[in-house]
Amino acid sequence: MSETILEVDNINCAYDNVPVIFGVSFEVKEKELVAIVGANGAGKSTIMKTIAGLVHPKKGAIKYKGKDISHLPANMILRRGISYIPEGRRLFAKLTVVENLELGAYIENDRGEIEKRKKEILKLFPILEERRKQIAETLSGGEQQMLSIARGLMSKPELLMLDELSLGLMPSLVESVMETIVRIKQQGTTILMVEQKVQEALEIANRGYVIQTGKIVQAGSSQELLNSDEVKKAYLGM
Amino acid sequence: MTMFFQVAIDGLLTGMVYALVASGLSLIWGVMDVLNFAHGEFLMLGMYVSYWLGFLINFDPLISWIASGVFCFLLGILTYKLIIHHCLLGPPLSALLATFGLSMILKNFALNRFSPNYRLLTGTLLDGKRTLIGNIVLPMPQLITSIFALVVVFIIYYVIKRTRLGWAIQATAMDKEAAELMGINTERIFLLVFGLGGLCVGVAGGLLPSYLAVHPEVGGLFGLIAFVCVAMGGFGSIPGALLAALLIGLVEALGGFYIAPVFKYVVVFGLYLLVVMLKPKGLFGW
Amino acid sequence: MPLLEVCEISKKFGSLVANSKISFKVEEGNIVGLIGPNGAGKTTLFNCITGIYKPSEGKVFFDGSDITNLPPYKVARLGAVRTFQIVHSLKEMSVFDNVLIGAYLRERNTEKAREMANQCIDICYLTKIKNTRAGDLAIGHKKRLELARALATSPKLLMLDECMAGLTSTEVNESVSLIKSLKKKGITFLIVEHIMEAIMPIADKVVVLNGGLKIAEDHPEVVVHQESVIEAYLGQKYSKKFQLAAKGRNI
Amino acid sequence: MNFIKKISIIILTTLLVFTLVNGAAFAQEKIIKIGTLFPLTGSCALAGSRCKAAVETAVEVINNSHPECDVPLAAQEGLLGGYKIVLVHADHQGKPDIAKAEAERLFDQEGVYTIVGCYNSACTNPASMVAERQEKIFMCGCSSSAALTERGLQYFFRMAPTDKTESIEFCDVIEWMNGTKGANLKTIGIIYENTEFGKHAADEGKLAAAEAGFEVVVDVPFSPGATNMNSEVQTLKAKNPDVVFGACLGGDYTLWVRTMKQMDWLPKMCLNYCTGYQDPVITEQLGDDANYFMGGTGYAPEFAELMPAVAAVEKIYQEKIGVPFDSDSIQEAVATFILAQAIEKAGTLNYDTVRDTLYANEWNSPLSMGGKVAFVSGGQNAKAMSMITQLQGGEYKRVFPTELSTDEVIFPMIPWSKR
Amino acid sequence: MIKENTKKQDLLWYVLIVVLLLVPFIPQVAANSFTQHVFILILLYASMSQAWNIIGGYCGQVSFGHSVFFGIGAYGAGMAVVKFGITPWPGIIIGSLLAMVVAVLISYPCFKLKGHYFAIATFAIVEIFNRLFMVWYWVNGALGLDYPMVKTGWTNFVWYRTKIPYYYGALILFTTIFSIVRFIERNRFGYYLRAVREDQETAEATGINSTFIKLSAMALSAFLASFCGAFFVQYNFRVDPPMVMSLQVSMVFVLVTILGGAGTLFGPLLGALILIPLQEYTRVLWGGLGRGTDLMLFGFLIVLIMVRQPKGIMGLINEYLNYRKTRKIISAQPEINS
Repeated sequence: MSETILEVDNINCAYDNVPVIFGVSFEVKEKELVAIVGANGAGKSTIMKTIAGLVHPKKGAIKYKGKDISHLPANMILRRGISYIPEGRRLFAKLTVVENLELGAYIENDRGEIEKRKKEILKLFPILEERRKQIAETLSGGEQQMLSIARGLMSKPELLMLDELSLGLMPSLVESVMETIVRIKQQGTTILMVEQKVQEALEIANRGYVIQTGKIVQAGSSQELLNSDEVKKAYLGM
Repeated sequence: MTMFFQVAIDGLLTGMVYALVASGLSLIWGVMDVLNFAHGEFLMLGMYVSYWLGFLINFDPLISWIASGVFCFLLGILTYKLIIHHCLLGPPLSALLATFGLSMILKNFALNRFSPNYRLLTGTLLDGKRTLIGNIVLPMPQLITSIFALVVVFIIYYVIKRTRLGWAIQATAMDKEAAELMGINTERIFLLVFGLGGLCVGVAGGLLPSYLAVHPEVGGLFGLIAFVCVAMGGFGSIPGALLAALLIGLVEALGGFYIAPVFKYVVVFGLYLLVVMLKPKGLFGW
Repeated sequence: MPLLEVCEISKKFGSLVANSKISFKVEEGNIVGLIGPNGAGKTTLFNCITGIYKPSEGKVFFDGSDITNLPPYKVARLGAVRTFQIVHSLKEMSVFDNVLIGAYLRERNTEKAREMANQCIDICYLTKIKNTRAGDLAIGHKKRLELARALATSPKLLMLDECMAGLTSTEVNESVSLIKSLKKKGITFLIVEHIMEAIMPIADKVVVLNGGLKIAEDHPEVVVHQESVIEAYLGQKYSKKFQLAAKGRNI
Repeated sequence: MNFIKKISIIILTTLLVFTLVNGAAFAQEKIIKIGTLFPLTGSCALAGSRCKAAVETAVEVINNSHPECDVPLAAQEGLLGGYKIVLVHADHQGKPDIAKAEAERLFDQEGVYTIVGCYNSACTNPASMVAERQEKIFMCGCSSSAALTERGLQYFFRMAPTDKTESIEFCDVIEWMNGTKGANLKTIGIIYENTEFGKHAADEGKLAAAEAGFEVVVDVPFSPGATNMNSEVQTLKAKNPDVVFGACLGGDYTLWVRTMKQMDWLPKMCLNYCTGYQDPVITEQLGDDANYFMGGTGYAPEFAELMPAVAAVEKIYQEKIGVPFDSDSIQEAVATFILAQAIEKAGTLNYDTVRDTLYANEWNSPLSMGGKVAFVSGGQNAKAMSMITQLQGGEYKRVFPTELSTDEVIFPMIPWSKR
Repeated sequence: MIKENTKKQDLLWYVLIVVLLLVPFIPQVAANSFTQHVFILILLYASMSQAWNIIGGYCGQVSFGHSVFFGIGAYGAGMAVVKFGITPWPGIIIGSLLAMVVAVLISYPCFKLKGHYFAIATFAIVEIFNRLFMVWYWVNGALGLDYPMVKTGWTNFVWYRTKIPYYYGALILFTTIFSIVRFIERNRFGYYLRAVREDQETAEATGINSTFIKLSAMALSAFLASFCGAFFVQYNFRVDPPMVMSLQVSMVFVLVTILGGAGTLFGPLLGALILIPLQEYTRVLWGGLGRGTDLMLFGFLIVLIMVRQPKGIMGLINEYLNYRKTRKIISAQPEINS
């Protein structure tokens, strides 16, 4: 298939000396959608934060396009082309929709380029177009989630990392968020996602990893995982 | 009636100086949630810079405010790098205590280097000049300082509200981690904010020696009043700090005149309590 | 007599109407689901019931007494305890201490309160992490901790605000069985939840809100068929799924 | 191990400091240790550092042979046939509790014979009580609160005139002006910093004014270190008293004068208690604006012909601190000299003998105005006096009492617009 | 495990008291009045900071207003001795009760404010009180109250020639306040205090009347602070507003507590143990130079400690303990999910 762009090699992580991740390795190939699934507190978000540079691994390396990025600060990692959409939206609550988007493209200095991207992205999320001047915190939950995805896309990332997008969304919105992800993938962006809704996530992903108490316990194509008995029992509640 | 207006005008002019001192503090406070206890001492050092320039090479405060602004900008940056940066990891109070320690260092450094003498620049361009509107006296040094205060406060407000840098500053204030994920170098933003805070107070310090004596203890009360201005205006709100500073100046002067001079700060602090009782987040607070 | 009776509650924030004349009853020993789109006013309603907000209009009765304008702690002391959607755990304290604080409401004696807290921790499967700092927990554990703390106050009515968000299906099933067993002990539930898999099988009644209005109130299997609910909330795909599931159960 | 490193650094530093302090003992020689206790930091640091330098100057003169100085003990080296004075300095930061603790430390740990201090009356009070309880002598130079010598202490001596004598003198000046110059001064305003010092001065001023039959129309206390004095001056201006009594220190004094200029107001006459007005750098700071103010002055360089002996001593002092004596600091030097003279005369270090000697004699003190020092019960120097001076052309001109005056009072003060 | 810790702490506590009781018998201390003075100050500031710790550390309401209560206690004792010429005890009791009332009156409205707004409000209150006392004629305003010579002994709580009774007085104060806090820490009230500190909304939802908890913590804290103030004035024989009722005085309490570790039982003691000798001995060493060297160094050390260990000395110790604990955990990683 295609090139491997992200390679996580045997990383260990800890918060305040409390270890949470033990020797995790995986890889993401170009134009793929990879899902990481697992139970609560298994360490999925920690892995994402480690890649995004918010947490630094105690051991091991993270390679992006062959270069080690494991100790770069978060703002430098974005400049390499990895955009992370954190859990819980994390919008700039007092700024307007447009200002939030502008900040998404903060690393870009070319005015024209920013305008162009803004247009493209607002086309992808028509609901935001209507609310350009609205303050972010007054948007509804679904709109906020859309805005956070849109903001993440403003930096034109090659690798998009999504953390628990469906959390706290009503069923019909979960549906549309998943559709959006598929659309973004179709435009050629590589996606790495973490999701509690195992079924939904694996339905749209190419491959998946199952993580348990800080270790990867299973890996494979999403079909394989969906059919595996362990996964069914542990995560799908069947 | 003339007396009333005269007192009110004096109060407003004083308020402008408070505004300049407070806006720097407000910026730091709003973005980093750090109470800079050494703010008054920044002012004191800014005044010393301006004084020495005037004393040694005859620079007028009208010029040397640039130097003291730059000096305090650098001082702010240094403070951030050496102290605040490390304290941000701990509970919010640690930064407050560290800056309290810093204020002790700076105050006694000034005492050590410049002796406890109070110093005043004489023969500056604006010295003793004044204009009259009707019967009301407008002293020039205060007037010019007020104009500077307005301009600086306005520039800062504009930068924060209307530029990408300003949005980045606001974003950092709201959610540091998310800002980092936007590619904003939050470290640099913090550095810049602390520098800007220093710059504001440095400009104020640069202009003050034309009518206020410099000595190591001069910053104390200014710092305290700046705290009150910032809290009264609502943390992080520059227009709030401006309005609060003007109010405080006015109330201080009127209260001092119509009640008793000894009560003027009582009135100021009382006003703060009153305002926050009615609006617990200050005049313009979120 | 219903345990909780909400009568024509309205709540306005300036010009924004968050709740408009909402009424429903929760019978003792029942599980009532409160569902609706994000921003439909569910959390506001919770806040009105528990006294965090004062409703603009209307009354709330709990266990026969009027609790409309009581402060939150008095409501809690009467036995109506809630959890929060955005988890407010007491970060610097251990899981055990968190639960202990709940237990202290009914039990002043430290030894007995500790015993009670330990029981609740066991019930909520938190035993292994009981000495962990609450701030270090993963989101799902925090939600369970909220539940344990609420449980420790020996409530009559437990109001859970999205306490299963962020759980995998298996974990959801665990929580569901936990709620069922608590129901058997006589605790009444009012649950806000987006995870229909969880709410549909256990709820005795579902109240659906949209835009601050009550649009439906009925048995869950009835509600999933209502067009207005499907349109506003469930979406076609999900409603089909639940209809199928319901049919499966009926057969 | 990071932790152990950190802890041990902290412990080591504490220990180091501890041992340094306790180990700093002097070898036994023929020395008399004298402690100085002044506010060397804080808001009174300026005055405190000057007082400290004055004591150092006096000790320099006493310990070494300074034939050029025409003061007692200058020619010989040391006291009692070779005893040298060693100074131990301490800083009370303007805080009474620290003053007390430091006084105790000086006596108990450092083993000083006596303490000279403390400038702030509020600090002199508890510190001198420490001395009294231990029955040791306390020499006070310039603390001006009259209450200090009204406590009936046995071992306390003060050189300077009190606020009370100054206030009475102020009223005398006004009466004299009314009588001889037809000044027709009736009303008095008082502006003072709201501290122990200012309050004392103002209270004495009010008493004296009432006794002399003047009306105090306005009484303006202000917080020291103020950012502005607009409302204070406005209040004065509104009541427009004929005479203003001022008790403002350093920075506040300049701010006050500047604010008056800004508001274009002056009383007909302005009389200041020591401090701000008689600071030797005041004319440098305020230029012409300092002129025509008046005040009680115990010493000024312009008094050279009155006190010829000062010049040589002042030279030593000036080398230390860069400014000439002022009436506060010179009193501390006087205190040191008087003490040394008393020890020399008593021929012993026995406290009671020295105390009795101090009381029994009239001391020759070329650094004091009038040249004499003698103590009355309570420890007040009965010969303490000051003159009323007026700043004219940047110089302190003696204007009152008439027998010592050299210049005429310029009355009323020249308004700002005509300067 | 919690019980085990409690036992260890208890033991530490008893050892500490015994050691402190014996301090005056150490020859170095017994012969040296300044060392005695330093020990008295350590105990006094530890007690005072512990009183602050109740509201500032455990309850998380950072008050810079405690010098008001400290001052009221001081004035209570001072007025009794100076104005009424009686023993200070009735003054101390009345002062403490008054401090409690004042605490409730001023903090009830202030508790509406959160975080820094509250802190600044307490700033303002101190300044207001300071300035009012400065002009209040009945309490001698700026002149302050100076003690006359009175008979020494426990009736007047005054000694002139010795400091040992003061030391034991301070020790009684210290032991009492520490015992109170230790008792609170392990009881319902203590847990409620911490709950309010961590999250007021949750606390309310769990049935805690947070306003009542905060007010009672403030009242208790003010009551104890007032005793410390009375002790301070009995020790110094003088009281005036800048001495007992100013922002600077308040800052010391906050400083000591935070430096040691806010919200911990031993934090205030540790803070006082480090800060007070530092302050006193640097002043002794360099204060006489008159160049502010001692204060510069003092400030520098505060900065250093805060930069190196923002959580205070207790943070350092906890870090060390946690480090050992986690080493155990690494070897036995628990299955987090049930």
